[in-house]
Amino acid sequence: MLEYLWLIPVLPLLGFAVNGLVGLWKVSRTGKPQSKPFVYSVACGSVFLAFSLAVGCFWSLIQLDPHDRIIEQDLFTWITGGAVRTMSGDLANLHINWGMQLDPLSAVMILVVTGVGFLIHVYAIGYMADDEEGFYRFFSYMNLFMFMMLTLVLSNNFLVMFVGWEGVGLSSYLLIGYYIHKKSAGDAAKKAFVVNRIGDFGFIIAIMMIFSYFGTVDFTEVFEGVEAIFPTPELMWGPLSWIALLLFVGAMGKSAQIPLYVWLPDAMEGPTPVSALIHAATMVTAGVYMVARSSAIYSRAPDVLLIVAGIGIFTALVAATIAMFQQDIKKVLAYSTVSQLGYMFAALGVGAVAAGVFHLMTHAFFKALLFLGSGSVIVALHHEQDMRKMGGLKKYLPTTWWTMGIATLAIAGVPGLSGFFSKDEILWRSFSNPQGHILIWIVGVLVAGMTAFYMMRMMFLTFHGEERLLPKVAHHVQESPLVMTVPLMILAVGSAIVGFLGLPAWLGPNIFEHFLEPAFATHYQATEEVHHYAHSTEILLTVFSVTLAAMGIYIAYYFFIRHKEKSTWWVEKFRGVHQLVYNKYYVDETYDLLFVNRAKDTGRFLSAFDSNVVDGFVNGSATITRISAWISGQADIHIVDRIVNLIAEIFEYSSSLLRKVQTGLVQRYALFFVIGIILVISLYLYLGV
Amino acid sequence: MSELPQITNLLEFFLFNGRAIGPQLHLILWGLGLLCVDFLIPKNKSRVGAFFATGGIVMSAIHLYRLWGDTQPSAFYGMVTLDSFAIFFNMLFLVSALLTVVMSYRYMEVEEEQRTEYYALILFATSGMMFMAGAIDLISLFIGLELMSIATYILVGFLRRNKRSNEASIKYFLLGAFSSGVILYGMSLLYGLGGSTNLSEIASQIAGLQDNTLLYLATFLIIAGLCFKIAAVPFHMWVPDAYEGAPTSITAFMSVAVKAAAFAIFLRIIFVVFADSREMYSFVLAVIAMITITWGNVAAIIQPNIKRLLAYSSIAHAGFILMGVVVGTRSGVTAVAIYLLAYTFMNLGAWAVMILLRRQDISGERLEDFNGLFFKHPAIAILMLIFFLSLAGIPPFAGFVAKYFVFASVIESIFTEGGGNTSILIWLVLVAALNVVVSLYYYFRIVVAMFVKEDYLPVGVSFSGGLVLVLVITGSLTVLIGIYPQPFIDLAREASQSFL
Amino acid sequence: MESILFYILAGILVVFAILTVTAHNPVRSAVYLISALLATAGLFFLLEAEFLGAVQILVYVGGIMVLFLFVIILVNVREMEAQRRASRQWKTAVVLGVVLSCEFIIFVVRGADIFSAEAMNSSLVVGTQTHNTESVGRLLYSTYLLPFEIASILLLVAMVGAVVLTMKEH
Amino acid sequence: MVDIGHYLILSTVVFTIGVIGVLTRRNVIIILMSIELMLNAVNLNLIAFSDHLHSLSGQVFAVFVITVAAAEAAVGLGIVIALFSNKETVNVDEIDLMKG
Amino acid sequence: MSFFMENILTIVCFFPLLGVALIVVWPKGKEHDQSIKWIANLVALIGFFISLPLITEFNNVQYIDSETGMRFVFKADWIPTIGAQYSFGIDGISMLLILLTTLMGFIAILSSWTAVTERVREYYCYFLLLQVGMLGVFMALDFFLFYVFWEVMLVPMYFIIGVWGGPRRLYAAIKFFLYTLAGSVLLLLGILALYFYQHSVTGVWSFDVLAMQQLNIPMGLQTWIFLAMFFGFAIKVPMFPFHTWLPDAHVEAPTAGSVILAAILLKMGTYGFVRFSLPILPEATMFFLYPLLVLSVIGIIYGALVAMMQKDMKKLVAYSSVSHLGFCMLGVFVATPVALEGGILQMINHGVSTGALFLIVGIIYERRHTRMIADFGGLSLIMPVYATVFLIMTLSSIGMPTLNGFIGEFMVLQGVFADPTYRLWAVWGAVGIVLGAAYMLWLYQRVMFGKLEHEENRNLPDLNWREMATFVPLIILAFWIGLYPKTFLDYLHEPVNQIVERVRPNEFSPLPAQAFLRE
Repeated sequence: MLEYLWLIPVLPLLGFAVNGLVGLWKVSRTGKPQSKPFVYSVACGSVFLAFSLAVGCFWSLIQLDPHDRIIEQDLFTWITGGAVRTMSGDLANLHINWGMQLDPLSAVMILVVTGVGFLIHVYAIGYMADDEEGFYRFFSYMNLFMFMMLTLVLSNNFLVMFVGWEGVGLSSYLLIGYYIHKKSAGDAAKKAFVVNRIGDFGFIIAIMMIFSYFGTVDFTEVFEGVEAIFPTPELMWGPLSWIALLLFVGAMGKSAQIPLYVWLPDAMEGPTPVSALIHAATMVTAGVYMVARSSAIYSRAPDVLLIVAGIGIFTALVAATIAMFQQDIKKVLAYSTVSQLGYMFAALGVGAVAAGVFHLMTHAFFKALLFLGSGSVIVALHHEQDMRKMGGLKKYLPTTWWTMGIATLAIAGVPGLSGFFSKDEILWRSFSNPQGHILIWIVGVLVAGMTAFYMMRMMFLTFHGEERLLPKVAHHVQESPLVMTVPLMILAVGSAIVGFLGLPAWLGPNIFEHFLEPAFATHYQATEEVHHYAHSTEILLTVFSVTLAAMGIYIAYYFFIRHKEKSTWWVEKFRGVHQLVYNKYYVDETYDLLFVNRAKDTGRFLSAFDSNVVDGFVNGSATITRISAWISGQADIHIVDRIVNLIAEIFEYSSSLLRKVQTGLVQRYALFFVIGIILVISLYLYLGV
Repeated sequence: MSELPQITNLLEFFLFNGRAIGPQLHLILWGLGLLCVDFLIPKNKSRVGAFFATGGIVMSAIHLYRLWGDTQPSAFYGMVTLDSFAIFFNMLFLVSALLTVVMSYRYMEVEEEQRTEYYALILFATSGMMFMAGAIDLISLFIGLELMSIATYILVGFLRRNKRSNEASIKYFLLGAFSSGVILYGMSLLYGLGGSTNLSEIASQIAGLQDNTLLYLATFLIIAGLCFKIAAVPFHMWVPDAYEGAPTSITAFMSVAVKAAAFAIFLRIIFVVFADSREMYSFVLAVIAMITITWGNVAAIIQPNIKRLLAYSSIAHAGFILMGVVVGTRSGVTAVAIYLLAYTFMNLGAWAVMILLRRQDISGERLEDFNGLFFKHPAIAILMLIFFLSLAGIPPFAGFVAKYFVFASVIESIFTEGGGNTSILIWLVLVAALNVVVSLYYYFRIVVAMFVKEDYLPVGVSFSGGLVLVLVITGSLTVLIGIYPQPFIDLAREASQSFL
Repeated sequence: MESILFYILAGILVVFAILTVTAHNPVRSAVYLISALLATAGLFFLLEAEFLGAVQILVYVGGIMVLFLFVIILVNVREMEAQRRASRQWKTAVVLGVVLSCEFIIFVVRGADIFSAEAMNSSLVVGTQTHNTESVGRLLYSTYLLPFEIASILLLVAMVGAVVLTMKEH
Repeated sequence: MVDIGHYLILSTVVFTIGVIGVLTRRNVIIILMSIELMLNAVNLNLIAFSDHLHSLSGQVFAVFVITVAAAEAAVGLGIVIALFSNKETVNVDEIDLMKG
Repeated sequence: MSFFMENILTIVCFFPLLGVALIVVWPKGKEHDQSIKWIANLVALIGFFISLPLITEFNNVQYIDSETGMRFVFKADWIPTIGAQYSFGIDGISMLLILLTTLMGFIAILSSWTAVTERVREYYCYFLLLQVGMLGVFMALDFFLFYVFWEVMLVPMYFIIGVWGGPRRLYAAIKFFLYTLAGSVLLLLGILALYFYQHSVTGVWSFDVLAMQQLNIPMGLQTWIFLAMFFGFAIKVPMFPFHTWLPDAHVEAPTAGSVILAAILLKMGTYGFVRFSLPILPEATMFFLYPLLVLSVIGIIYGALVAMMQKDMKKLVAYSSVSHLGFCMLGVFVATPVALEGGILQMINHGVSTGALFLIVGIIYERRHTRMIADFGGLSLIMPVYATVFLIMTLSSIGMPTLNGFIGEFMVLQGVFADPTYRLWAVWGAVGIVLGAAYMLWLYQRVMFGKLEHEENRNLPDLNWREMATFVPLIILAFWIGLYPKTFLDYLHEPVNQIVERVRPNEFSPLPAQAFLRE
C-alpha cells in the first residue's frame, strides 16, 4: 500500500487538472460552463480515492513496529546546487529531493485532511448548486488546495513543505476571491495572501538558516543534526532560537496568531465550504503542524517555547472575548477558530505536542461541522449571516440543529465529547508540564468558559427564542438537501467520539499520544524532569474547568433565553466595555489611526490612497509602503531621471553658447587664433611646461 | 657646395630624381595640358575637363602603384623623399581627389559653374599635397603647403556669383594667409636654431641646444599653423563658414585631403624634428585634442544646417586623429594613418549624399531636406546611416576600427611610458570616449529625419553615374574596412615604418 | 657706424609699419608700407644680402604694391575713407597684440643668447670669394631646384586663380 | 657689429604690428597689407639668421617667401574683387552671412 | 551533418541573416507583407530548431575543447596584427542563454503578427539583425568580437523602439542608445586596458577571454578596469542608479521589442558580469562587493516600491524587472556557488516570466489600445484563458513554488545567506519577495477581479491560437524550471565552479573542518 503514497496528493492534482483544463476549454470555446455532474464526480471522486488510499496507508503503517513507523520516499531530485559551508565546517551541496514522509503525525494529518476534505467536497455540491459559471472553478480550486495541503503534510523536508505552504496560501487566495465581482472579496484575498507572505518571509529565512547550518533541509537529518550539535537546550539566545522564532513567525501568519490574525475574519468572504475546509479544519492548522513537526528544534529553544505559549494563550483570550459579541454567525466561528488555534499553540508552547495535535484533530471535526452547519443555515436564509435576523430556526432545520448542537457541546468542553478530552489534556499539560505555567492554565480555563458562553449564545440566537427572520425569507425556509446534511451527520458522529482516542491518564491509556510517540521520539528527554502529580489533582482541575464551562453555558442561557432584557441591560450598564469588545478592541481602527490618519497628514500624497484605504494592518502597512513607493517613484522621475536630462540640457545650452561664439566675423576668428598662440606660449613662460 | 650638373649626367640626374616625384609630375602635366586644351573644349561639353582630370589622376595613381615598395630616401638634394609614409599619403590624396572629381561634374552643372580650371586646380592642389607628404626640407614643405592652400582658396571661392562662396573664400584666405605668416615665422626661427632648412639636419642641431626657449616658440608657432590647417580648436573657427560656403564637392575634398596633407607634415615634423622632445608638446597637444573633440561635438548638437554640422563633426574628428599624434609613437602613426584612411571613405560618402540632396531649388542643407528620405530612396538613406554610424564609431564599420586604433595607441602609451603625461592621457581617453556618445546624438537627429519623419520633399535627388559610383565605392569600403580591416592595417603599419 | 645705420633703419621700419596699420586712407597706408619695405631692403643690404634687397625692391615695391594700388583704385577709395577704420574689437585686439609682442620679446631676450656662441658649422657656408647674388643663384638652380620649379606652378595657379575669380561673364 | 638679438626683436615688433593690423582694420586690403608686413618680418628673420649662420639657404627661403607673398596677394586681391562685385563692400565686419 | 556540427555556432548565429536577405529581395508592395511575415517566422522557428543540437550534443566529447572545457569551439584569425580572432565557443551558461534567445526571438516575432501593420519589411529585418547581434554576444570568446556584436545590436533595437514605438518613442530610443553607448565605450577602454596589460605580461597580442581569465592583474589596475566594465554592464542590466532608460524604453517599445529587451538584452549585462568581470577581475569584484550588494538590494526594493505605484501596466512590469534583475546581480556578485547558479537561473526565469508578462500586456493593449490599469477590471470572467495565463505568469514572477521564479530567488537568497558576512542582504532580498507579491497581486486584482466597470471591455475576445502558441512554450518552461530545475542546473555546475574558484579561491573546495567560525 505504502508504495502508492505518492498517489495521495497526485489524485487531487489530477482532479484539479482535469476540471480546470476541461472547464477552461469548454467555457472559452463554447461559452457554456462544464456540466456539473462531470465536475463534482471528478472532484469528489479524486478526493475520495485519496482518502481511501490514506486509510490504506494508515492501516499498513500501524502494522509496523512503532520504532520504524517513519517511512521516507524520495520521488525525484528537485534542486541541485553548489556547495555551502555548514556549521560543522564541512561542505554540503545544495541537494533537495522532492520527498514524502509518512509517520504517525503526517498519517493523522492526511486522514483529517482527506476525510474532512471529502465530506466538505460532498457538502459543497449542494452548497454551490446555484452557482453556474464558477462551478468548475470552485471545484478545481478545492482540488488544488487538497493537493497542496497533502504536499504540505506529507513532505519530508522543509522546502517541499514550503511548497505546500505557499500553495495552500495560493488556493486560499483564489477561493477567498472566488466571488470575483465582490470588491471586498478581492481585497480580503489579497490581504490574506500578503499577510501570509509576511509570515512566509520568516519561514523562508528560517529554512535558509537551517540549510546553511545543517547543510540539509530533510526533517530527519536536520533533527539528527540538532541533537548532535545542540545536545542541551539553548539557554542563551542563539541560532537555534532564531530558527525556531522565524519558523513560528511563519506559523503565526498561516495560523492567524496575534498580530497576524487579522486576515482570517475577512477570509469569511469566501464560500462557506471554503471557510470550513481551509479556514477551520486544515490550512490554518498548518502552522500548528509545522511547529509540532519541528518540535525537536523547539524543545531546545525554551525562550521561544515561552513566546509560543504566551502568544498562543493571549490570542485565545482576545479572540474569545471578541467572539462573545459578534453578530455575524460566521465571524463568531472565525474568531472562535482563532481562539482554538491559540489553544493549540499554547499546548505546543508548554511542550504538549501530542495534546496540541490532538486538539487539532478534534477541532477539525467540530469546527468544520459548525461551519457547514452555519452554511446550511445561511443557504436556508438566502445568504443571511446576521444572527439578529435569525432565531427559532430549530423547527425548520432539525438536522442542522442537532448536528450543530453536538459540535457546540463538543467545543464547549462538555464531558464525553471530543472537545472535552483534547482541551482538558491541554489544560492539564499547561499545568503539569515543566515548561507550563499556572497563568497559562488560569487563562486557559477562563477561555474555556468564554468559549462555552459564546458558542451557546450562537446556538440560542440562531435556533431558539422568537423568530426575527426578515419577512421575505420567512415563509420558505426549509432544511438543506441530503447531500449537505449527510456530511453534517457524519461529522457530528465524528466530533462526538474521536475524543476517546486520547483519554486522560486517570481514565485509561492515551492511545493517540502513544501512537504519535515515534514522530517526536527522543526529543524531550532533554527537558524531561516531570514531577508527578496524583490523579486526584488532575481530576480536581478537570472538574474545575468543567464547572466553568457549565457556568458559561448557564450564563448564555440566562441572558439569551431566560431574561433577554437583562442582556441589553448589561450591555447598557457596561456600554464602554461592550463597545470596546464589540468592536474587536478597535484593533483595525487603531491600525487605521496609526497609518491612515498619519498618511492623511502627509498631505496630498495620500489623496491617491484614501480611495483604497481598507481596514487593518495590511492595508495600513500597505499605505506606508505605498507612500514610500510613491516617494521613490517621484524620486525616480524627479531626481534620478532628472539628472540624466539635466546633462542633456547642459550640453544643448553649451552648444548654443558655442554657436554664439561663432560670430561669422573673420577678425574675431583671427582673434581666437592669437589667443590660442598666447595661451600656448604663456603656458611655457609662466608654467614652464 | 654642389657644382652645376654637367650636361652628360644631367639626364640620369633627372631620371634618378624624377621618379621620386613622378606621380606629382603626372598631375602637374595633365593639369597644364587641361589648361591648354581649355579653349578647345566647347562650353557645352565641358564635362571633358572632368574626364581629363580623372585620366591624370588615374595615370598618376598607376605610376604611384608602380613605385610601390622601392622607396627612395631623398631626391633633389634632400628636398623630397619617397618613403612608404609618403606613398601611403599620396595614395590617400589621389583617392580622394579622384572621388572628388567623379562626384563633382554633375554638381558643378547644378551650380552652373562647370569650368575646366576647376579640375586643373584640383590636380594642382593634389600635387601640392603630394609634395608636402614627401617634403623633408622646410622650403619644399612650405612651397607644397602654399601650392595646396592657394589652389584651395580659389576652389572655395569658385562659385563666384554666390555670396556665400565669396565670403567663405575671403575668410578662408585671410586666415590662411595669416596662419602661413605664423608658420613662416616659426620656420624662420627653426631655421635660425637648426642652422639649416633640412629637417634631419635641424633635428641633429637642436638636439644639442642647451636652452630651448626659442625652440619652444618656433615649435608652437608651427604647430599653431598646422592646427589651423587640420582645424583644431582654437584655430578652427574658419571651418564651419568655409565648409558651408564652399562648393560641396570642394568641402568634401578639404575635409579629407587637405586635412590629411596637414597631418602628413604634422607627423613628419613631429617625428623627424622633435622626435626626442615629446615631453615638450604632448601635454599641450593632448589638451588641444581634448578641447577640439568636445568643442566640435558640442557645437554640432543643435546645429540646424547639416553642412555646418558635418563641418563641426570634422573638427571633432580632427581632435580624434590628433590623439594619435599626441602619443607620438609608431602605433600612434599607424592609428592616424588608419583613421585618415577610414575617414576618407566615410566622410566623402557622407558629403556625396549631401551633393545628391542639392537638387534644383533645394539647398539640401537643412534638416528638413532629409525628411522621409528613406521612403523615397531607401538605398541612399541606408548608405547615409552607414556613414553616420561609421563616423560615430559604431562597429562593424570603418569608423570603429579607426577609433579603436586611436584609443589603443593612447592607452598603450599610458601603459608603456607611465611618466608625467599619464594622467593627461587618461583624461584625454575618457573625454574622447564620452564624446563618442555626444556625436552619436547629433548624427541620429539626421537619421531620425530620414527614417522616421514622413513628409518627404517631392523633388527627386540629382543622381549621376559618378555619384552612384562614388557612393558604391565609399559605402563598400566603409563596410569592408569595418569587417575585414587587416589589409588596410598592414598598409598603415607599412606607412609608419618610415619613422624610427 | 653699422649699428647706427641699423637703428635708423629699424626706427623707420617700425614707424612706417605702425603708420601702415593706422592710416585712414588705404592709398596712404600702401605708400607707408612701401617705405617700410624699402627700409627692410636697406636692412638687407646692411646684412650683405644684396640680392634679397634687390628682389625686395623689385618684386615687392615694383610688383605687389602696384597691384595693391590698382585694386584700391578699382574699389573706390572715397567710399571707404568715410567709414570708421577700426573694427569693434580693436581695443581687445591691441591689448592682445601688445601682450603677444611682449611675450615674443621675452622669448627672444631669454633665448637669443644661444646665438652669441661662435657661428655654427652649417651645410652651405658662403664662399667669401663669390658674390652674394651669384651664390644665391647657384643655390636656386642646384639645391633648391625643385622648390623653384614648384614655385613656378604656384605662380601659375595664382594667375589662373586671379583670372578665374575676376573674369566677367561672357 | 649688431648682434642677432636686435634683429629678432625688430622682426617680432614688425610681426606683431602686422598681427594687430589684421585684428583691427576693417578694410580687407589693409588687412592684406598687414599680412605682407608679417611676411616681411619673417624675411628679416631669415636674412638675419643667414647672415649670422653664414648660410645662404635663409636667403633662398626669403626668395620663396616673397614669391608666395606675391601669389597670395594676387589671389587675395582677386577674391576681394569677386567679393566686391557681389557685395559692394570690402569691410570684413560686414561679411557675416554665415555664422553660428 | 558533420560540417553542420563543426560550424554549428556560426550557423546558428548568422542564420537569421538568410531571412534578412530573403526579405530584402522579396518583391515590394503592401500585398507581400503576409509572405514576409511567414518568412520571418519560419526563419526564426528554424533558427530555434537548429540551435537545439547545442543541448543534445552538449556533452558529446568530440565537441568539447579539452583544455578550456568550452563546447563547439571555432577559432579563425580575423585581425592578426592586433590579435583579434573570430572565435566562438559556449559553456553551460551561454548555452542556456542562446537557447533562450532563439526561443524568445521566435516568440517575439510571432507575437507581432497583427501588432505591426506598417513598414513590415524593415521591422522583421531589424528583428532578425537584432537576433544575430544577441546570439553573437553570447557566443563570442574573443573580447573584440564580443564588443562588435555588443554594439551591433544597438542599432536595430533603436529603430524597433524609435519607429514602431509609442508617442515618446524617439526620446526613449535615443535615451536607450546613448545610455548603452556611454557604457560600452567605457567598456571598450576597459577591454583595451586588459589587452595591453596582457601583452605587457605575456607578450602576445590577444583578446582571448579565456586567456585573460588566467591573468592575475595587480589590484590597482583591476579596480580601474572593473569600474570601466562595471559602467558598461551595469547600464545594460540595468542596476539601480542607471536604470532610468529602462522604463522609457519598455513603455515606448512595441510589445515584441519589450519582450526581447527584457528577455535577452538585459541579460547581456548580467552575462557580461558573469563571463568577464568576475573571472577576469576577481579581487576587484570582492573589493567592491559591498557597494555592489547595496546597489543590487536597493534595486530589488526600490524597483518593487516604484512598481507598486505605477498606473501603467507596462511600466509596472518594467520596474518589476529592475527588481528581479536586482536578484540576479545579488546572486552573481556574492559569488557563492549556490548564489551564482541561482543568479544565472534567475536570468532565464526573468526572461521567461517577464517576457510573458510583456506579451500579456501587449495583447490587452492590442485589444483596447490602453495600458492604464484603471481602464480594466473584472476581465477574468470575459477572458478566462487569458486570466489563467496571466495568473500563472504573475505567480511565476512573484516566486510561487513549483514555478520557475521560486527556484531562482531561493537559490540566490540561500547562496547569499550561506556567506555569514552578507546574511543581512539575503534578508533584505526576502523583503523584496514580499513586496513583489504585493504589487503583482494588486495588479492582477485590479485588472482581473472586481466588477466590470468599462462597457467596452465586455466583449473582448479571448486568446486566439497564435497568441496561445506564444505562451505555451513559456508556461511549459515555467513549470519545468519550477519542478525539475535539475535539467538546467546541471549545465551550470561546471562553469560556475570555475568562476567561483577564481573569485573565492579554496573557499568552496574541500578544506579541513573547524575552518568555519560559528557566530
